[in-house]
Amino acid sequence: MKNSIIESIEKIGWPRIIIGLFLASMFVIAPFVGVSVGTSISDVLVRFTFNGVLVLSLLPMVKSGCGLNFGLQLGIISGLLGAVTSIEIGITGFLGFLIAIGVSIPFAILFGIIYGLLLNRVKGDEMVVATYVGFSVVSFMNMMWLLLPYKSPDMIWGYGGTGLRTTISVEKYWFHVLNDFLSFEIGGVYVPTGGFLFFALMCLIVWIFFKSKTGTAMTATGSNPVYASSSGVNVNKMRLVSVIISSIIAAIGILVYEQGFGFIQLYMAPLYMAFPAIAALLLGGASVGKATIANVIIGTFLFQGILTMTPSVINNIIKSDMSETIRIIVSNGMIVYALTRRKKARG
Amino acid sequence: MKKWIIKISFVAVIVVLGVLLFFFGRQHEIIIEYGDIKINETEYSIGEELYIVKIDSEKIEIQNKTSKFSRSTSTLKTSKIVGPNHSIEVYKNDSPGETIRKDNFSVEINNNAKINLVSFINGFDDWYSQKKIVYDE
Amino acid sequence: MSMSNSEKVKKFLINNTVPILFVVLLFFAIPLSGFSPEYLANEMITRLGRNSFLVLALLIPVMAGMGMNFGIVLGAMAGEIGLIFITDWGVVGINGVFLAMIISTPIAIILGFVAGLILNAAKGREMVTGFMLGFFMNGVYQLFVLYGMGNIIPINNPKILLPRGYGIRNAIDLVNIRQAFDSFIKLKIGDISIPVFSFIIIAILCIFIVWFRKTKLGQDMRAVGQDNDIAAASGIAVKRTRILSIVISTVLACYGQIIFLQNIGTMNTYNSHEQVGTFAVAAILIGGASVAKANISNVFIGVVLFHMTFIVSPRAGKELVGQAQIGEHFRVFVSYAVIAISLALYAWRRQAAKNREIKAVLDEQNEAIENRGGSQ
Amino acid sequence: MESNEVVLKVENIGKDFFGNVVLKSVSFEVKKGEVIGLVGENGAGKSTLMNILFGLPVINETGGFSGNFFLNGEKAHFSSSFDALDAGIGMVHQEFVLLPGFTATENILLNRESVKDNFAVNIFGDRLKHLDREDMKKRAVNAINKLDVNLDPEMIVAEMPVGHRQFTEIAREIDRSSTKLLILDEPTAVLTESEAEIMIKAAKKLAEEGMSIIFISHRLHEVLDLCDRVLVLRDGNLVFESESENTNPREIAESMVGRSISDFEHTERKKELQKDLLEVKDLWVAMPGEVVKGVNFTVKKGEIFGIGGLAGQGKLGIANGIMGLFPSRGKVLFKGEEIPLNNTKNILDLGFSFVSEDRRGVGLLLDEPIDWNITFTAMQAHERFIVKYLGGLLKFRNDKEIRKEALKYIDMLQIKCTSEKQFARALSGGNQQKVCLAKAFALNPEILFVSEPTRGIDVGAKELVLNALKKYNEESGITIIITSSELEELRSISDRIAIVNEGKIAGILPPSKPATDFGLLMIGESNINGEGEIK
Repeated sequence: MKNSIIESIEKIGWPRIIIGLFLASMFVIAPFVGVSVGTSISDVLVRFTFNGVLVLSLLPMVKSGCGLNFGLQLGIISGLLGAVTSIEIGITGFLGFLIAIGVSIPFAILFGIIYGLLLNRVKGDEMVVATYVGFSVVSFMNMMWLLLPYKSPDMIWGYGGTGLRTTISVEKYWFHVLNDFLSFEIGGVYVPTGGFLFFALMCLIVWIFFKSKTGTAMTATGSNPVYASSSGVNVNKMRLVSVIISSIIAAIGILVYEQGFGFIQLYMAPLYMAFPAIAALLLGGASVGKATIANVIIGTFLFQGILTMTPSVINNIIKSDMSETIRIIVSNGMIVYALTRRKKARG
Repeated sequence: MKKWIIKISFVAVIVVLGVLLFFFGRQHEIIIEYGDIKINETEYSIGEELYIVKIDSEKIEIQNKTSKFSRSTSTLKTSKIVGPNHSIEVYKNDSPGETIRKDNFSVEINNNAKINLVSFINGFDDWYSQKKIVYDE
Repeated sequence: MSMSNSEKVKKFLINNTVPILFVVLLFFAIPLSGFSPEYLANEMITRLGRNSFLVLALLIPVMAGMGMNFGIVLGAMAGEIGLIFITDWGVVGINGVFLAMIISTPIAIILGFVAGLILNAAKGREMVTGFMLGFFMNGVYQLFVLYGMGNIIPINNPKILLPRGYGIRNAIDLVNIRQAFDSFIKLKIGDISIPVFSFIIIAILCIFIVWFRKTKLGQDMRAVGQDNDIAAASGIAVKRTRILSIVISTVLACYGQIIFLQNIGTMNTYNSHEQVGTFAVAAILIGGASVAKANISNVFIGVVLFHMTFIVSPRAGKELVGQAQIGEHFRVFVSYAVIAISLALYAWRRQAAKNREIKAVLDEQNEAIENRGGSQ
Repeated sequence: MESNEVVLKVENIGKDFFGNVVLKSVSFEVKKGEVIGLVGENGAGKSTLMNILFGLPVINETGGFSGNFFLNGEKAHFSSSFDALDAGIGMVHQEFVLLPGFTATENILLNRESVKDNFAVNIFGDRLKHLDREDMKKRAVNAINKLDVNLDPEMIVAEMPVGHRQFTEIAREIDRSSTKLLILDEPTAVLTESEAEIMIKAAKKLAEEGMSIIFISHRLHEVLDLCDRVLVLRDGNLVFESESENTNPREIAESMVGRSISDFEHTERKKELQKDLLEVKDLWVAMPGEVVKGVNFTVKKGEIFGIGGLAGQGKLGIANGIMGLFPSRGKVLFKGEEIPLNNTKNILDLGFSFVSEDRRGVGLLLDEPIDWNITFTAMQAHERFIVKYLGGLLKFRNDKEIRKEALKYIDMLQIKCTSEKQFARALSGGNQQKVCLAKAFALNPEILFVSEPTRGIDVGAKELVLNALKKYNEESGITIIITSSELEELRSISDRIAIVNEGKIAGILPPSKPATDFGLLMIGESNINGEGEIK
């Protein structure tokens, strides 16, 4: 009996057990500390919908062996370009949101190709190179946001100056366009069905893709690149495709995030956006070499759970905002933990 | 065995150095009180003249407020000194050559130094006292 | 087989592409920025005094094959904890700075040891793990400083505590040790002031590094840096050696941060150490260092070029495009981009080396064909 | 100069790895200053014997060894190679154990540098002692002079010609004052002719100064030139021992491979084969450790063509090269037309298939289920097990068909597994090999390359694998090119066997030829007048 418990713990993995218990305990304490469970659950659900897609975007690259995508910012920036252009065009509502996606996809493909070719050149050091490529692109875009010819008054600096504001509200355009769709309330919990449906749709697309021929080849490339190449698979092409898909999903992911959050954040905002998404994926049980859609779902739920619960519950207990510190420790601790797991001995 | 002795002594030297740095680096306040004092019925005061109180190498100017307009009636002046042992020398501004009185004092680690200028000038020996460092809000 | 001059020049150019690029860039940017030479000279000297120590801390892990140690952020945090204590105790001047170093040394050693263990566990991806470890430790640092100090750890000077009674304020004025090193022995030539004492300290560190390279431990590190397995086969304790290289680097970074903050005079407790890793690595890479090979000259050239760009680019940006902000963003972009380029180049060259071996075999075939006069 | 003092005494040492016996009670002696030649096919137990002497952990991890050995009369038992080094045994490996960026001196004295004290030592410990460069140079030059070769002690290893690297490594071993016995494992394999001669001269000089040497090589003329005595190992037994003067390469080769000639049965092929299917002209392959240097052969349709030879001579390079896994050059004609090299996809489409010798590294997806492993290549190369939508725009895995195919092969090859969804990692060596075979058969190939099909699997599985190959060849007539280091296996299944030595084909013989002729080809002594077509 004893070792079967240990076995199951090993299978689930210590981090998920610890964080899971931590989260459960917060839900239990919440009512005693005057935090309404209903609002916190709906808060977690809402945050789940607009972060889930970003975490999902990491999946293809992990499966193809490119490792954790520390350069997620490239996909995010293509999404931002889409969002900003869609607001420039000025069409509101769901159509505006679709236009934003439509505009960001070509950018995502372009950035994805360049980024993928570079990663293929630096096999083995993908993650550290990706980190700084991501930072450089974000700081490069800082200049671009000032120079790009956008005129819409909602976006440029107040008195008719040039260059985009750091945060642009999507209130008038496609705010909560997904979340409010078919949303309903039961027992004080607001359920953003639109957001869930969209996230489920994206997961379905990814799941189906990995059942396709290329998808299978991509999984094999990640599992054993030499095996794949000896079966006639062009390993570099598979890695490139996985980077492009990741960038596209990331672009869509940031758009979903913005419609949920309500603001487009430019300039330095996306600088550290890769880390929470990666931490969530790892929290879901993924490793540097292997990840599944289940990891995405569990991880996002646990991670967002902590982010929403700690400020309300913990702060009430010790009367100070410790949640930011906890978020840093949990998020980065997860990534360091995953990076120190030896890759399974090969053969 | 010889190695261990050297290793421990090296650490000990570092710790001692740290403590010394603490002592000689500690910053204290020095408060100079120059209000008039009364000792068994006789009044003493520094009058209107400008006195220079030289603490180590730092010269502090002390003068009783003459003009009626200045509201501040405080007769205190504070400055910062570093380390335990200090020298004090007082002379009038217009006659720097003649030192009225010269002396030394030392301040403990957790205290500030307090000098009563008038009693110092008049040769009494209760011119120096120490006050525990207290952090005001 | 000595290389002919043209080959030597070619090799020099290849190894120093990045510094040459920056010299050219500055060649245009400096006149554009319109700064006076004296001003620039003065700035360079202060910044050399302020940053060199920190950048030098990167040398030893490179020698031991650990690549760019982004984990020196841990050392910076240890230094800051030291400064917090001496500000609380009111110890000032040179004594205060040295006391801060003494207090923070054990903390830096422990943090360095922990970082060494973690980096050993993440063999092959030390740099990104070091980078993430910096962020993680920042959380632990906040837990310790923002919540620990004041209640668990006695801090009695209210000026540095938060109004709520515990946790250190975000910005601390280090007036009691400001310029303590720099003004200790100050030389003024014309209107350029040279902090002689700081440069003496830096010189001492350089001597230590040169001296260290000659020791057995230094040789072991060079061996481990070349090939872990061969070093282990010869009996060198590889894991211990790597940890020692990280511990030394963390302790040096701790002193470097103290010197840096003493020069600046104020410390923002929670983010003055965040960019330490990136700027130090950017500087040494601009100086021509690579992830596998770095020496003292890379450090000084790098600091000058990096900071010259840092000062000049906002004004140059303003002249060029009419917006100072462009220049600001440009200099941040430059520091990230140079790291990205150098890391990519390093990994690229490593892969190219493997292909060269394969090509060598196939070339052998051509020779065989020539001297055999075509196949049978 | 041989004194009769015995440096090493080996007393019936035996070793088995999980039941399959590798060494059976080997005993011999090595006197001071004596040079012993150790010869044997790979798998004969040479390297295992050396690992035991050198105390490598792999021996203890797999159950230690029986019998014992004595160094200068004392019973020796090493738990790590460091004990062996201290006891005075030095080993020079085939692949160099040298730091490329270090100079010759630094490599020779690695971790034994001469040091001088300084003030910091007694505070921070001995590792802060300074290197004494002059003394190091003296020691290095002294070691090099013992070899009497012109090696610049200050040259960086990366810039050294191959021969000098070899000398650096030997100098490192003999600098250890305690070294009394030096093991040289195939030292001349990577050297040119001239470098080999210098090498042998240096070894002779060392022996004269009292160093005992065990020289492992398959180049018999070198062995006879250098060594005083020759020992031959076969299938774990010491089968031949004699002074160099009174033996010759043929006698050694015979003892090396000479199984009892009778016991292999080879069923004569029923019908005569005529049509040429594959022709290879001047093929070069850059596979590390198995370089192919201009190989020519032709294979007939429906034939089983065997490729044998010692390890590291390039036999494995041929299959890997043609399949495009390693960069290669030369001409390969299939059914008369030339096919482009270095293009695995194209080769697979033409009907080639490959079972790799590196089962776990190349042949399997260890963390994926068996059915994936079996059907993956067929799916990718021939788009089988795919269901197409929108006219082929969207191609998806047909999991049903994949399961069916996997179960077919699990039954056909009797793969023992819990289900077709079990991960390949969990299977035994033999079953993993069957999965690789199934993967190749699933491609319905015209030509099947099989490399080392029976390496590291139990005897039962060996039979089954070989029979499966034979049955597949007879029933569907596919041409099989089987590369193996097991000579017996090749002779029992192949129609013709090519022996590869030093990257070239030394000769092609029918299996009926006596084992000795194969042995001679393997060690490159083909000039000895053996029958059979010797190209």
